[in-house]
Amino acid sequence: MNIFIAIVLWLAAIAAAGWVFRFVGQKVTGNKPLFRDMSYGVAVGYILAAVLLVWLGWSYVLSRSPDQTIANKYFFLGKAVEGFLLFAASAWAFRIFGRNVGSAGTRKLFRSMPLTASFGILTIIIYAIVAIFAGAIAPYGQEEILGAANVVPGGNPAMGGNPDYPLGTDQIGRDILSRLIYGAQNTVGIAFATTVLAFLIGATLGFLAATLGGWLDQLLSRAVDVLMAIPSLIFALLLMTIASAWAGSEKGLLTFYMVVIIAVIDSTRVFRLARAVGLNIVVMDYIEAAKLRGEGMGYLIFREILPNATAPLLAEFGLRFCFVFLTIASLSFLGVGIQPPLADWGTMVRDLAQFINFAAFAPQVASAPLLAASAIALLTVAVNFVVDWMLHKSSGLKE
Amino acid sequence: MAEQLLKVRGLKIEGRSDETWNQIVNGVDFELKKGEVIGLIGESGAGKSTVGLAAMGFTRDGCRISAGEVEFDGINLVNASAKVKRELLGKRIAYVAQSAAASFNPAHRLIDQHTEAPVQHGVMSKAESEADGMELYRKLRLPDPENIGFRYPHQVSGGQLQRAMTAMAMSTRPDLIIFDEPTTALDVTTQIEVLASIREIVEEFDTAAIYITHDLAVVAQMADKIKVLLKGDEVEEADTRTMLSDPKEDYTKSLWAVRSFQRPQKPYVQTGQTPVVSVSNVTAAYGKVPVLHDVSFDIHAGRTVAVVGESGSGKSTTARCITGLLPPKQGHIEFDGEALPLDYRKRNKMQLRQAQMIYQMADTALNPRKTIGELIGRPVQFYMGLTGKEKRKRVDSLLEEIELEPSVYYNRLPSELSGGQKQRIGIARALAAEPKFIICDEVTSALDQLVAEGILKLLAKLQDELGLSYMFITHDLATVKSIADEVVVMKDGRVVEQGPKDDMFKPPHHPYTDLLLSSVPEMDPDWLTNLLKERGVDNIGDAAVGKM
Amino acid sequence: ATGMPAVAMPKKGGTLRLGLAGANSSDSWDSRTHSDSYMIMCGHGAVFDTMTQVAANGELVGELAESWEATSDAKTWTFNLRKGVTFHNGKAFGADDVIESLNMHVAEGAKSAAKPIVSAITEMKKMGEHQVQMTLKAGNADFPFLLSDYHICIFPAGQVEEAIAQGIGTGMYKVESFDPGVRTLLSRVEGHYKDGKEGWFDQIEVIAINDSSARMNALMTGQVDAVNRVDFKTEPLMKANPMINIFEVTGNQHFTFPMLTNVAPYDNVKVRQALKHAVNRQEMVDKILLGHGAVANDIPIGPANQYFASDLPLNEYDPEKAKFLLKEAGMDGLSVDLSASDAAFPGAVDAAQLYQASAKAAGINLNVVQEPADGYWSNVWLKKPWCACYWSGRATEDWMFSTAYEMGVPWNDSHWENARFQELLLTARAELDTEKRRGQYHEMQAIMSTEGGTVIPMYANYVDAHSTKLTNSGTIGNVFQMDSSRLMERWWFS
Amino acid sequence: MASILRIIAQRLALGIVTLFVVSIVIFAAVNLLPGDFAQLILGQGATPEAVEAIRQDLGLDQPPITRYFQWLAGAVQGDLGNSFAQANFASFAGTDVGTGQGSVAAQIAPRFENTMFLAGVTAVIAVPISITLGVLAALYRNSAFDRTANILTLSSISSPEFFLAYILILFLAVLNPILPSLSNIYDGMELSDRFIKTLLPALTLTLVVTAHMMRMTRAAIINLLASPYIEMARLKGISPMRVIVKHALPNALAPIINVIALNLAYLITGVVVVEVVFVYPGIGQLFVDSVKIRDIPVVQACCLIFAAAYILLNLTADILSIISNPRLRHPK
Ligand SMILES: Nc1ncnc2c1ncn2[C@@H]1O[C@H](COP(=O)(O)OP(=O)(O)OP(=O)(O)O)[C@@H](O)[C@H]1O
Ligand SMILES: Nc1ncnc2c1ncn2[C@@H]1O[C@H](COP(=O)(O)OP(=O)(O)OP(=O)(O)O)[C@@H](O)[C@H]1O
Ligand SMILES: [Mg+2]
Ligand SMILES: [Mg+2]
Repeated sequence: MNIFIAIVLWLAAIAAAGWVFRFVGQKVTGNKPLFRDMSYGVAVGYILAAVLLVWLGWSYVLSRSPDQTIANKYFFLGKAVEGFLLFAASAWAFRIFGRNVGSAGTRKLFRSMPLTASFGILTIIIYAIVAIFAGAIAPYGQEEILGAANVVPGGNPAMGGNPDYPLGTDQIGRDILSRLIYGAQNTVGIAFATTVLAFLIGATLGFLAATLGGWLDQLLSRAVDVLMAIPSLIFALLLMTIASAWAGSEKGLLTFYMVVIIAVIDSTRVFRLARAVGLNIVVMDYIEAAKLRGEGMGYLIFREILPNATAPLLAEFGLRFCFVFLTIASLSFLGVGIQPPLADWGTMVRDLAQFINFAAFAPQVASAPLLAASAIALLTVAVNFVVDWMLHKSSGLKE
Repeated sequence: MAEQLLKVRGLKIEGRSDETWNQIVNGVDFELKKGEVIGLIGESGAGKSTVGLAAMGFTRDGCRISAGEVEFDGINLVNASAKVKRELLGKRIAYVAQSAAASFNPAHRLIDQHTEAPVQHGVMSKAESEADGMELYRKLRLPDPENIGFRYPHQVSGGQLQRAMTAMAMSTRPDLIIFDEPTTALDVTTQIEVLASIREIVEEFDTAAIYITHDLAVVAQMADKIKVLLKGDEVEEADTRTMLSDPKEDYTKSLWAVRSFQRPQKPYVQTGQTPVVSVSNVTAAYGKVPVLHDVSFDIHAGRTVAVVGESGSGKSTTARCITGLLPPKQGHIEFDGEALPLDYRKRNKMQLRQAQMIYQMADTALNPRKTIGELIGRPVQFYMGLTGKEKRKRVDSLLEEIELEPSVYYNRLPSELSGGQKQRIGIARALAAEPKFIICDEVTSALDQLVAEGILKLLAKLQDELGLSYMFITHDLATVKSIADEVVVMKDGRVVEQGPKDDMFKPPHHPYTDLLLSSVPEMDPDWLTNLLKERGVDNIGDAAVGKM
Repeated sequence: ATGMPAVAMPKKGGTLRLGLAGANSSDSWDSRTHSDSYMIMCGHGAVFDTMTQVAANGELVGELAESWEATSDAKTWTFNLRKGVTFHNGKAFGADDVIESLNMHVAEGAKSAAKPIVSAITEMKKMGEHQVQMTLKAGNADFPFLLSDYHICIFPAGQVEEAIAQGIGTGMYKVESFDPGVRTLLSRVEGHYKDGKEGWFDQIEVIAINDSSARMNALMTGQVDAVNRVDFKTEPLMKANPMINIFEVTGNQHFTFPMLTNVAPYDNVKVRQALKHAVNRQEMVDKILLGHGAVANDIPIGPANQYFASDLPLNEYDPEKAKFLLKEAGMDGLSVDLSASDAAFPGAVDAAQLYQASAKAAGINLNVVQEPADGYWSNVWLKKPWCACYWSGRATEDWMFSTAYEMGVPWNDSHWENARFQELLLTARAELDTEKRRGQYHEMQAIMSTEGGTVIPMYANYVDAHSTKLTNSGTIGNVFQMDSSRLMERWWFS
Repeated sequence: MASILRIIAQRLALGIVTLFVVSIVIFAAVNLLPGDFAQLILGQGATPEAVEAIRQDLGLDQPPITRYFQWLAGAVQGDLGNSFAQANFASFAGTDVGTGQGSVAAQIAPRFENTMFLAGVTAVIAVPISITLGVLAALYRNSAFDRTANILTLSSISSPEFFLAYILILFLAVLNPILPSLSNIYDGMELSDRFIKTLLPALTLTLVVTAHMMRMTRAAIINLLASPYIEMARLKGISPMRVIVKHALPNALAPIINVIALNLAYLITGVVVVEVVFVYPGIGQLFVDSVKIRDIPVVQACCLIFAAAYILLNLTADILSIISNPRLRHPK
């Protein structure tokens, strides 16, 4: 209970500090508009943010303390702070780079780009490079079983590490760094293919339903209702189990089935969106004009409707990509996803996840699963940042 | 000389686009006394609304006041704190927006929105304000003033909403009201009612007002003095009567002149000639709701038939029947003497090509993701089968025909064009099909008068060159006057009167035609006063009730 | 067994909270269906008793049977039952209960895994209220051992249905509440016949925690007192926690890769031998078991068995020899599929990948097929020509061999048929002379090791963990995990 | 109002058809799965006779179509049948199930209750938080607060659920032992205990669902800020907060309600992973277990519950959207 009392006391202190902050600000600056028009809530917000920042800074200092038990306790916060600063700095540098190099068009693009978006683009580029050149970048093969098993990440021999394997090795002695790098190729590649397929199916049918209406629309919409009423992960699992019986030992075939199954299940969500967006577009006069011209269905959908639906579809693409990604990870864990010995981030996280429990006294060990999970999270966050920005741009809002 | 209520001096406003600040208003000055009305007039984009808002110390997102002063009753609004401004807004200064339908919050009842400002500013209690609101509704001759406030905005007609908005502005008895084109969205007959009630209430409470509009005739009825703006610059300012009778600047003169564009009446059509389009006894319905009843008229080669009528009278529906989008329940449509299939999907390419349509809202009629070249090129390719260089050549010649420089505009997107230019693209797209007949559905209603005039002239020129026939749908009688050969008047889905233009503008009329004609504002400051006298004030309220 | 210094006096009291893997929503008190650790522990480990039990030191002792004797051909066995025992519902225990409980396994349409054991009995005679005589089809020296099987719990005669529904046995603990696959609450029976010898906890809460990291976590955050199946990967880290003790025993549990010896290319003994030499056993023990186990020599008999042949030459990892053998068989560059899933045993997929890597050196192209865990036993095992599998081992050699290597038995997962082996199996079964039996079992193991159709690379230890609040006698049973699944009876709070 | 009732009736009818189709789809899928209940329950110990015996007991030897219609006939009368897993023991003794323990309804009811409890606790935490955050983010759009909230919620929605769960365990149970990491709730537990034990999974799920709802709230409100009526409200001198809460929010309700409904449906149907990590005895685990052993009646019943939850929540959302929109509530 003490902790709750402490929280209450802290909040009270912050509330008081907020008032003082505004009052002093008004007095000192001679009523500058910033302080003059500041509402009380905002003042408290500033104080809250300041307290959090100080706490983070202090945690960071503690995480570097020589006392191992204290340092261990703040290890993750410390690493998070370092990571955040590193990412922010590289995004910033990348934006400066983009503003000065390249064609006039890209330079202009970079000038109006928020830091989050430049971070997203940078991350996506890095992932793409890593995925495409995985073979050249990775120090070892993804299937290569090396002598030393269960090497702790960090490369510090005193803590059970080995400088040859900076991120350690897994249970049977495969280099985690190499597997992470190959994981980009496998996981990202397959997730991307799946998402694209889901969009092809969902968007085409959705626009078709929106344009044609009538019984086709009814039929498709009801079918989608049925599919959506079944929890998607469970349904994917059911179908994958059936598919793996069909595929037998053909690994390639199973991966193909997986792509198709997830794509079909996810395309229902795309369908709904595409249909809704499509319905708003088909009432436009330019669609009517095209119909009156006698245009065919294909032209209407792909040349008239699609270009106007890109913004919402792109936004959905970002989110969908994340979900597909996570679904594949879950399926891989359940033994029906990406087949071993191909490296896959989802499986890696689940395999190593239990080490998190030991964070209190062996944070280096606990960071192993966090690496694969961060690889997933980082990419999805990056994609979403870029999508956010594109949405914002296309919405034409000034703010 | 009474105390000046509002002083605007050297007002400059910038707006941001593409990372740079552009000047929107370049130094505007004016002063306003208590009870005085100033009219701000100018074409679209001239900065009228921006100035109007700045008079409240308010700028839109992305804009800022870069220089100058706005002093309201001794308070400088430019650098007043947000709190001080909030105190004034809605209490001493009120705003009436262009479209009441959009400016009322659809989620709340009228009366709740009415009482919000008085209650929030502590002027009156909710109950007092409600009672006062009913009183105002009664003054503004809204039907059923006791209960109309308990309706939601969508349950009230446009004209009534506009009056409710005026009542809302009066709710705190402000010293200054800004009217931003309060009647532009209304049709002529409704406009009269709203204008009358606004003028009355402003006079009764002796409120100062800024009246913004682009319609000279309207401002003439409302304002004591007029200020003309052009692209953010002040053109001239003068007392209303002086301004009307003796405009100094060329630009002002050209504005005045717009209203006089007119084509001579062509000779009457000989009987026996086959019409290009013949609509006979068409009855149509959306689902079970009947909309058109037994509509018949003919359109002959090289002629323009104007279809007029108030909003909802079935003008657009008639067009939809002709194009085949809404197959009529009864009746038939002939083209060049041959019966057309009623459903457009059953028509062949040739039949589709012959009749083209130009839409009112160029924004929604042009696919925003396609360049001008693609937009015009598509029908060229689709109907004429031209590709590559030939297509480009044809598109270029079409662009020249609508007086746009091909090299400049070929690769632009619709969003990079002005309203008038967009409308021209719509025309070019129709022309690309090389049709015989074009339906123009309110093609000039969304444009301001100078631009509209340009479009009308263009259409007339094309008709002369290509021998096109037009069906010209509009609710603006001035436009009818300038372009039509024949006129069809519609009301409630029926044709109430039709005939050659000159006949239509001469009495005797069908009573409805009469109402329409007499409602078109004229450039005489006394016109409204006289008209009201003539019609008898009470009629206005009744007309409004009838519209519900 | 790694023990700890024996603590002088056990003492009563406390509520034991166990976090166990191996629970299912289909769990019930029907011991015939028990197959995973959760119900095995709650069943014969707490609520029910069996006729005999294997003591912590490996000795066979009586539970509901006090003593037994056999005729010299080991065909007829007489059991003297414990007196004064009552079921939880008050019914007195007697010979009828034994007969009816055993008959449950061979009843019309019965689905018991212990059916082969009971169906070997041709006659059961009630000799008195507390004496039963059983006659077997053929002599079996290990018969009393077989009756310690956890499937063969004793239910009250005439009330079996009720007993299955509510969990009514003669055990040290009675059921307070039972939520299948979620939680079981047990409380000690007062005045039980084991009082003072076993059963020290007042109450036991058995929580189903199938997720291994949740289980370890529960122990580490003190929400349970003991857990089973410690993940080998995290074991060294758990050791570092001073509040936790790991206890580990080497039993007979072994991981196997059976090949169908009637399917090409496994019908060629040279191929089988080549594959046996293509696996690096030590590496598997090191990496899959992380040292928690021992190298096995392709025989299912383990160090916990009486007649374990530890002196046989090891089928060592020797890629050259494997190559040579394949060449002899004319199968250079052999390419085979190995089906695996972690349902076979934890780490099976990893093990298969290790196998793949080591076989590569012998020029064998081993393709690992990851099978879905779902349906693994029905679709892969006994069906795919080569797959991964596990056996928990059996207390006796005969039991093990006759379960999975006797000609024609349903679980002969390598379809292996060897005449000499079969002959020895039958003679050894009825042999009461220990030395003769030792010789016979030795020869059988040698045959299996060289010619058998199953690659058995390793024995896996049972690794469990408990909080330091718990203590035991210092000797831990190795028949099954958690002190031969009798932790609830044998341990106490210090 | 009458029109709302008509819509409800229509949608309910449609919902029943959907349920029917769902049951066919699931039945077909489960039947296509390799292996059946008899083989799986016996596991490694399956002998042909035993398998056959169980199949006969449960009627699994009949063709799937017959079985489906038998099931359907029962389901229509409200009898969801008996769970295979719990039914099979009774037949050993040669009598029928007498305890009621074996009926699907009896098996699912407590699990469903638990799931609803978890979903309820999560909703109570997550919905107000996300709407508040969304409103604040809209009010202070593009401020540091908005950006931080955006980054944090995006990151949390982008991380695997089990990962979030482990992180929370790490910080709230391991490093700072505030909450129990094990959520093994059971019948007859004190409500406060139950709540404390449910808190950690509920917080995990809160992290999962908040981002979606918050971003929708923010977007829906910002979308309206350019509307003339919002400008009008500002010009009436109303405080920014009131403008958002009184003028923008009511008009943005429909999309927000829809997203909330979607997330609530997710909370009921999609939390298997969280249940596993926290050992929470919810319906998701039961479902996965039942699929594993092909316990068709339980699988069917779970799916019907999932689908019904989804349909009902969507229906509720639509009705609420209608009620929140005066245009639809008071047609002209
Ligand atoms: N938020 C803004 N940011 C940048 N430029 C703006 C903004 N709002 C308006 N402008 C520009 O300022 C100019 C004047 O706009 P304003 O709305 O005042 O015109 P107006 O005379 O009221 O026209 P209308 O008759 O169409 O209402 C236009 O060119 C417009 O493009
Ligand atoms: N899609 C539709 N479904 C049902 N009713 C419609 C539809 N479109 C128009 N209406 C109704 O049909 C009547 C005639 O509409 P129409 O669009 O033809 O009017 P209009 O004369 O063109 O008016 P405006 O000047 O406002 O364009 C109106 O009462 C309108 O409400
Ligand atoms: Mg304006
Ligand atoms: Mg119209």
